[in-house]
Amino acid sequence: MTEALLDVKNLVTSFRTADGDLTAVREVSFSVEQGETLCIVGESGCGKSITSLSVMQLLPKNGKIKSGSIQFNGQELTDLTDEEMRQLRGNEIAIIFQEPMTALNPVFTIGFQIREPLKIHEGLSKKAAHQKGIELLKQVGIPSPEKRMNQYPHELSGGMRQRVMIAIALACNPKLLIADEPTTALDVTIQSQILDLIDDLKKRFNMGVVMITHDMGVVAEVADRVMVMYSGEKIEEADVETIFNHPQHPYTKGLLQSVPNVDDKEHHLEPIPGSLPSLKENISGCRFYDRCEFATEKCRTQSPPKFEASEGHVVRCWLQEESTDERKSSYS
Amino acid sequence: NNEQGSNGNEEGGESAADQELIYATTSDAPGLSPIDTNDSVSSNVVDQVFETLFVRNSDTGEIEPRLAESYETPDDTTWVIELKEGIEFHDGTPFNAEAVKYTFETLIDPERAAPRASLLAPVESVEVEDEYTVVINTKEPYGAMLAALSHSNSAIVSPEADQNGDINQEPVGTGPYKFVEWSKGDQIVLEKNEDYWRGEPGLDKVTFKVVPSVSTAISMMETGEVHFIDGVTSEHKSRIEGNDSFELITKDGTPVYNLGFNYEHEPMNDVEFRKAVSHALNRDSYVETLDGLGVRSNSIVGPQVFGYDESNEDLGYEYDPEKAKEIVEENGFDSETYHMLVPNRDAYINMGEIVQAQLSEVGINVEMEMMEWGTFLDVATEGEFDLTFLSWSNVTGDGSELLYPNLHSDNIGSSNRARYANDEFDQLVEASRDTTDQEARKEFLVEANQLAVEDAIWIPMHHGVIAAAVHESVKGLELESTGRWELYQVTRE
Amino acid sequence: MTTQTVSAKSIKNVEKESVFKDTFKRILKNKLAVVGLVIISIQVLLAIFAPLLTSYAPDTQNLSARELPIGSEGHWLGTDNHGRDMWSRIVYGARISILVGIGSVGLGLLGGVVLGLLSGYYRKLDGIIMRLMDLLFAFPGILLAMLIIAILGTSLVNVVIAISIWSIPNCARIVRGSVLSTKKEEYILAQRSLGSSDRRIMFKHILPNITAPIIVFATMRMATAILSTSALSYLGLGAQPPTPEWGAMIAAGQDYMWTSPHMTIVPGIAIMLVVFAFNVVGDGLRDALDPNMDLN
Amino acid sequence: MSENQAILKLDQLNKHFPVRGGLLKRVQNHVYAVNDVSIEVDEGDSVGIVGESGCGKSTLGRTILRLEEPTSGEIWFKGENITDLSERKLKKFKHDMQMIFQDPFASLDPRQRIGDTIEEPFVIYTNLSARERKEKAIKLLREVGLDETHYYKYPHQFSGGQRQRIGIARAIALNPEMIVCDEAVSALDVSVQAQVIKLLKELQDEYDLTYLFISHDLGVVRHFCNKVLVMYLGNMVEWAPVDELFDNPIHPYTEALLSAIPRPVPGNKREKIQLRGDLPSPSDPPTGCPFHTRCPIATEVCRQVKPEWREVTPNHFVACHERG
Amino acid sequence: MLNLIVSRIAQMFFLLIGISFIVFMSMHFAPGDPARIIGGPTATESDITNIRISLGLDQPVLIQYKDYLLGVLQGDLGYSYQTNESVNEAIATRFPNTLNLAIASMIVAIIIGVFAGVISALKQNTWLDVFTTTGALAGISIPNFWLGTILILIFAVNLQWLPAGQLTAPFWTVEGMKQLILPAITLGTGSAALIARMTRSSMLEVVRSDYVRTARAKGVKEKVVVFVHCMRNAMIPVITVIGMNFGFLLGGTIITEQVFAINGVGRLMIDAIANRDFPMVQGSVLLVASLFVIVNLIVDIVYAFIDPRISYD
Ligand SMILES: Nc1ncnc2c1ncn2[C@@H]1O[C@H](COP(=O)(O)OP(=O)(O)OP(=O)(O)O)[C@@H](O)[C@H]1O
Ligand SMILES: Nc1ncnc2c1ncn2[C@@H]1O[C@H](COP(=O)(O)OP(=O)(O)OP(=O)(O)O)[C@@H](O)[C@H]1O
Ligand SMILES: [Mg+2]
Ligand SMILES: [Mg+2]
Ligand code: NI
Repeated sequence: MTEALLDVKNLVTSFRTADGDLTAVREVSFSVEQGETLCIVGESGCGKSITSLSVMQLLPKNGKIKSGSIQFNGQELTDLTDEEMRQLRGNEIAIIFQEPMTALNPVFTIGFQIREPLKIHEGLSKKAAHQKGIELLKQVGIPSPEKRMNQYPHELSGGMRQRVMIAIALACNPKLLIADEPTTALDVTIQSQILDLIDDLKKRFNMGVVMITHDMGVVAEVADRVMVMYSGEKIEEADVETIFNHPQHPYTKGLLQSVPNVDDKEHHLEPIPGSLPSLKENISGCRFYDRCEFATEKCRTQSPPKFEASEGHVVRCWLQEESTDERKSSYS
Repeated sequence: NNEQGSNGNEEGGESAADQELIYATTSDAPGLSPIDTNDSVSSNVVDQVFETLFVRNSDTGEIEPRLAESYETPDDTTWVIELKEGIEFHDGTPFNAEAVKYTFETLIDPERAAPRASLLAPVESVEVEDEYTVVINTKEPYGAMLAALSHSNSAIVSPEADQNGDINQEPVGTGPYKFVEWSKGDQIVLEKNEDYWRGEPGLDKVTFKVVPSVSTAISMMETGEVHFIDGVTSEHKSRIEGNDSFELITKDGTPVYNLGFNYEHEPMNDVEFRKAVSHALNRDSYVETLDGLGVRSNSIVGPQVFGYDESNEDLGYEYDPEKAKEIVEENGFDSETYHMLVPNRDAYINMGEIVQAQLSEVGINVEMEMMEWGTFLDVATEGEFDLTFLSWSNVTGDGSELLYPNLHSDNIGSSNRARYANDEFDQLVEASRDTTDQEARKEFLVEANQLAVEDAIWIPMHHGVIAAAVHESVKGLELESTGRWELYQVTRE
Repeated sequence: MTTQTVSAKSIKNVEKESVFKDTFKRILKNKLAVVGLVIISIQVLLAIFAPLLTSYAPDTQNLSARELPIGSEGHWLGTDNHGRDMWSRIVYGARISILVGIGSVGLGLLGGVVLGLLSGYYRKLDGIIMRLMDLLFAFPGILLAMLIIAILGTSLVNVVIAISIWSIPNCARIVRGSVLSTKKEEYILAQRSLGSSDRRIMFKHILPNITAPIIVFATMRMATAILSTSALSYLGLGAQPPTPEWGAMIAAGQDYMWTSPHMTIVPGIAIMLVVFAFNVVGDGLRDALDPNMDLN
Repeated sequence: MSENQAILKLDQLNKHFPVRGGLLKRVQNHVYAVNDVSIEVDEGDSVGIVGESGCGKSTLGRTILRLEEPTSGEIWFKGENITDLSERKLKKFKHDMQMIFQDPFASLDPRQRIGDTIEEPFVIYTNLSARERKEKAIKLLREVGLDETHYYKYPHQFSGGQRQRIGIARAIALNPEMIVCDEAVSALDVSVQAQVIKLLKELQDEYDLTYLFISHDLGVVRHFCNKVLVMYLGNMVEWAPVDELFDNPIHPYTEALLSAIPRPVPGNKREKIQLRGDLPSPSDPPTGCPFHTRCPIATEVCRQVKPEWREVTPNHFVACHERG
Repeated sequence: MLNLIVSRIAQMFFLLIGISFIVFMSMHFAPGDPARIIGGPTATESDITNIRISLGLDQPVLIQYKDYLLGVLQGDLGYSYQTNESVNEAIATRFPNTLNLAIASMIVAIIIGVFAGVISALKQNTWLDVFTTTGALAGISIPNFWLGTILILIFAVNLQWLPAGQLTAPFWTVEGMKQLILPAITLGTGSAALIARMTRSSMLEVVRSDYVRTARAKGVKEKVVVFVHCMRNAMIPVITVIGMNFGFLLGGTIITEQVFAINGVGRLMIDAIANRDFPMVQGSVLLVASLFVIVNLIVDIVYAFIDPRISYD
């Protein structure tokens, strides 16, 4: 096994809030290799963004990585100083955020914002950075890039802005690209353009990509491997085929059942009853317990460990216990 | 040090600046012409630039000639005045009978609408007899003529300057100081009149600075930015006295501060009410709050005013709250709340607060309303009050000039804000005005005063003490009991 | 059914409390605001129990005990230039400042809220009302108050009126802004699609939802009102003597700065504390009422 | 109640928003939000309205409910022309048309208890006593899967799905005949989305409701609707029964839209029809066919002439020069 | 931009007419007769009548207003009742002082306010923040007439470092600056505090914004993040406050000029109101109001430079 580009182990991130600590990410582990796309899926509030921000060390002021390790290219990110981390950001690791409308600074030109990483990390002169910026804009498919360089974000459409964000992220040829719901705010026609673009660039530069989304369609389209999160925990991880065709966790199954299929009229929608538990709730057992139709007494009281359903297919559910007893993973 | 004079401009400059006096005034002068103004701020400047025919000797109270040489009264209605010769206005116009005639005629010209035209209201005509003799004819005998002619507002102006320019902006007189510049709201600058007929004045330059707050003015005196302020009130007295480099100059003055009534309102026109008020007021303790800057007297015509007589001190109604309460209860004066109009100025506020508190102790309820000076005058003249305060800065120091405008029925609707009308009193005042024999005049005034005090027409709160603070370097400043001062003799060391 | 209503009732109380409690809890987290609340409470207590807390009436003079310094026997805050007890004057002054604040802010709110609602809700009225507000707005506040007092005459009541008129444009703008943004909210649209009348929408749905900015405005405005009243009294346009209004006390004491500085300093500190208190509480309320604020 | 009677008929409906500006705030331009929309909706239909953001879906919905005044055209509801009815007369019809909104966090008055929110329609339209209203409200709460303990709560105490149920309860309170759902499920997580869709379907069966279902999620539309209207830049593009539209899209825009949807089937990398560029501004729409700037098959005619609205196959309408 | 300026000037024109009307009418209906004030306590009824005629006060009010307005349109603000001084000149001589004072205070306020606001936002919840925030709140709470008196007491009287009052020297001289310090601090404190509060909250908001996170994600240095990416955005609401505050400041000059014996428009105005000197009141109010409008126009223009999203065409 080649060394992973990004290796996150037992990440725990929590927030200080008015009513005590709130743990948003619980013991999450995953890894990404070069040229691989990992999709993180899960419903709103399950901790997808916080996981990615933890990697970037860009958590909100009240957030803190409590424990766990984040290794990037063999380097432990949690040990880096602010300055060392800054040198990595935008250079080795880049991120694209969900909201193209607010992620760009409204008072600076596109040119200014795209030149910035080039000047910081590559040490380019303003002129050279300008040229490179134009190239980058061309690369992400923006027409008449020279003109765009002097425009302000508000003069661009949402799709255009997201392309600019991507161009900025790609400016220094990062090894790892994190995309946090990059297309959620966009129309489907634009979404497909952007997804294709990311996929294309990934292949070209052999980047590792962490794609965060809640759209199973997007997952099916771009992912190599999929990690499903529920209420701050990773509950299942496998390659994309396995997740869609042999999901093991009842939540993953439910999720797939809830997605209406455009092509299949007869597809029977089967919603998961109930709703997400609050992160504040202290649940000793499985966090999916009260929505799960297979729940047992054990599920209520004991948090399930990770079971390996098959090679590279990790599931956190007591249902796996009988079938995979012998393959029980070492972390329990 | 004369040998070293060449040593540096600095020193030279300093000694020149040494003869500069800066006076601080709380508000800017509305104008600088004696004809067109009628307020003390203006007259402070006017008094340095202009001169009157007569002046009142501040020590003896006698009226002496200034620009006049002498006068005669061949009959009751004729005044023949000889003028001094060889005097020139600052613009070179000669001072002569023509100038006097011009000044007086302008003053009483309705077109000019001079605010103090009433000063010469009894004048029928002014004639030039010869270059230096002028004859004034009056419609009826005018006893206070000399006092009127010594009033700031009857100072003689240069006819030339008035006809060709605006003497209200650029005054031209015969006085010891010449007008230099006036930056409105900021300062007025005068310089010495080298050709002054009485000899060069002591100061080279006089600046009248506008400093609205007295505290600030005193602070500026402490920092040396101001040398002289007047109208010092008791609250500032100890601060000034506490500073070794200041000198507080005081002089008993002519102003009278009184509590007045509206005679058109019930029950203020009832003498019982006024008596009750008189008995209720502890004026001794009030005057004590003035810390020496006020004189207690029962007489309305004050000790420094012509027409005052010691004997009048025994009149009036002493502090006796029990008696006051009795009267109040008997007459039911405690059944309503009276409206006391108070001008928004320190001295009156102080008075008002004390009077209100003392009246309430005997059951007379008074509600104070403070007003800006301008509004106050208007409202008071309209008679929209029950009780009010007013002071009369008697510039001429003549009792007639106090009693006639304030309490004579002729002036109801204007300066007789009390709307007091009493035939007997009117006759006495008229007699004091119509008579030219000063002794006889005094008799009338004493009698009128007696009547006024007995009737408690006004309750005199205190008689003013003129107080000024000067920097120790200022020498020779003398205050007149009217509050006026001249800078002619003043020098700085 | 009966058991149901009973349980429903108990739920009701719990919930009602919790909304109120929530804001209160948030406020209590803000130390500065707590200080402010304490100061205001003290002021209110002083105002209510003034007669019990003082041994002299605020306008009782004693001309033989003038300008006693702080710490004098029987007058722990000293006396003023008429021998009046400073402590009673301060305590009764607390009454005045509270009343003036409430009066002027209340009147200002009344005008401002109605005008703001109308102009935010009805586009047609918007132009006229806002131009009118601009007109008032272009006057520096003190000047506007001075002009109004020049017309109405000098008195504390007129100061209240003047300050409330001066508050109207500010209040109207804030309300209008909130109405404009609230009007676009989907729940208002929902209400319109149900067929609610304009009146009902304005007063039952928009108004309750913009109380937060109004409350914050009112609290902050209390501070401004108290400060302005004292400024006007200082200029001699407000409280009439012997009313123990703090600003008037400063003005009166100013001439005694050098001999009896406590006459100025004590009421100055009183004003400052109270104004400070309303400002911090206003600030605290704004944060507490803003659900987007994360507390940390 | 007879089936297949048009409950709603739109005839050449237009809604243009004036854009003001300049010195005197004069109208300088218009946003052409809805242009010449004419469709007929039968009772019991669930009509899906799809299209990209800003294409006028919401405006169409609101105009139908007369929340916006139509610029021109006619709206017929239950056989009556309601285009110019006064507020007062309209009330009768508003009673029968309700709306469910997109944002479950914005569509409930945050200062009003859930009970009051649901009773609001009764307060406006009926004279029921407080007690009767409460009974009805609790019944409604049960109907949408909540219970009476929620009656006194405030909106912020609910999850998105629950809030959406409350919105639904309010909308069905008066037994309306037609409900406009503006992105009613878009803001919900998939698992909850499925719950709400299921609820809406159940209610339709129970009350014979007609839905105008505005959505940009074609998957949901396919699942939920029986007819679909595709809009582009305020114009009708295609209008057909749902299977017909998904199986045989005619308009190139519909085609592109369908192909762009990511399918939740891994490994199924289909050829997509990529559209060039962005949506043009609705205040400066292209001449001719509004889609010609992005259309892969546009010709000169498309640039010049606006295509006619034609019935290509029975019940399948399209506006395109090249196809059909 | 030109469009904006033209429309604002048109707006100002109507605004000023409105204001002049309000002031004119209110002055005329206010108690207090200018003629009587000029006449002084001793004037007789006929004196007063003469004065009234000479001032034109015997005409119907609307005619007086019309005449006045015609004069104003020709740039003539009339003549003082009190001193007969031309109002234009009276204002021209005093305005520089007021402007100096206002600008100096504004500078003090902006420097202190922005600095304090930024510091306290960056050091949120530290003692420095608490100190600055408390200071800012205290700053708005101090009555400025009181502050002025106390500053004079300390710095002019006791320490003798600075003059106690008046502006006599031009502001660019050392003397002039010394004279400006105390009044500028007195007047500027309240505004500084407001600006500090606004800067702090606006800064806090900006610091949390998505685009600042983007900047950090690009690896931008923290200093640049704060001073380039945050500052410009954070200043947008602050500028509005500064504009609004100018009105507050102009109002404040009335009191500050009184305390520090400065010969400015504020004092001119207060005296004029007290003396019922209508033309002077009108003139100075119009001046102050136009100044306010102009400053806000400038604010709008600055706005457009800072925030590209705003265009005024
Ligand atoms: N600054 C914060 N303070 C407290 N809690 C926070 C903060 N930021 C996020 N959270 C909580 O952390 C949890 C995880 O948030 P996160 O943004 O990772 O969700 P997500 O999976 O990205 O959801 P979405 O799909 O809506 O983006 C949420 O419950 C949220 O409430
Ligand atoms: N009140 C309004 N004034 C001016 N323009 C408006 C108004 N409401 C909507 N528009 C414009 O009309 C067009 C259509 O808007 P609409 O909200 O109907 O689109 P939509 O299809 O619902 O989009 P989305 O999917 O984003 O909700 C848009 O360009 C919008 O900017
Ligand atoms: Mg997220
Ligand atoms: Mg919409
Ligand atoms: Ni004083």
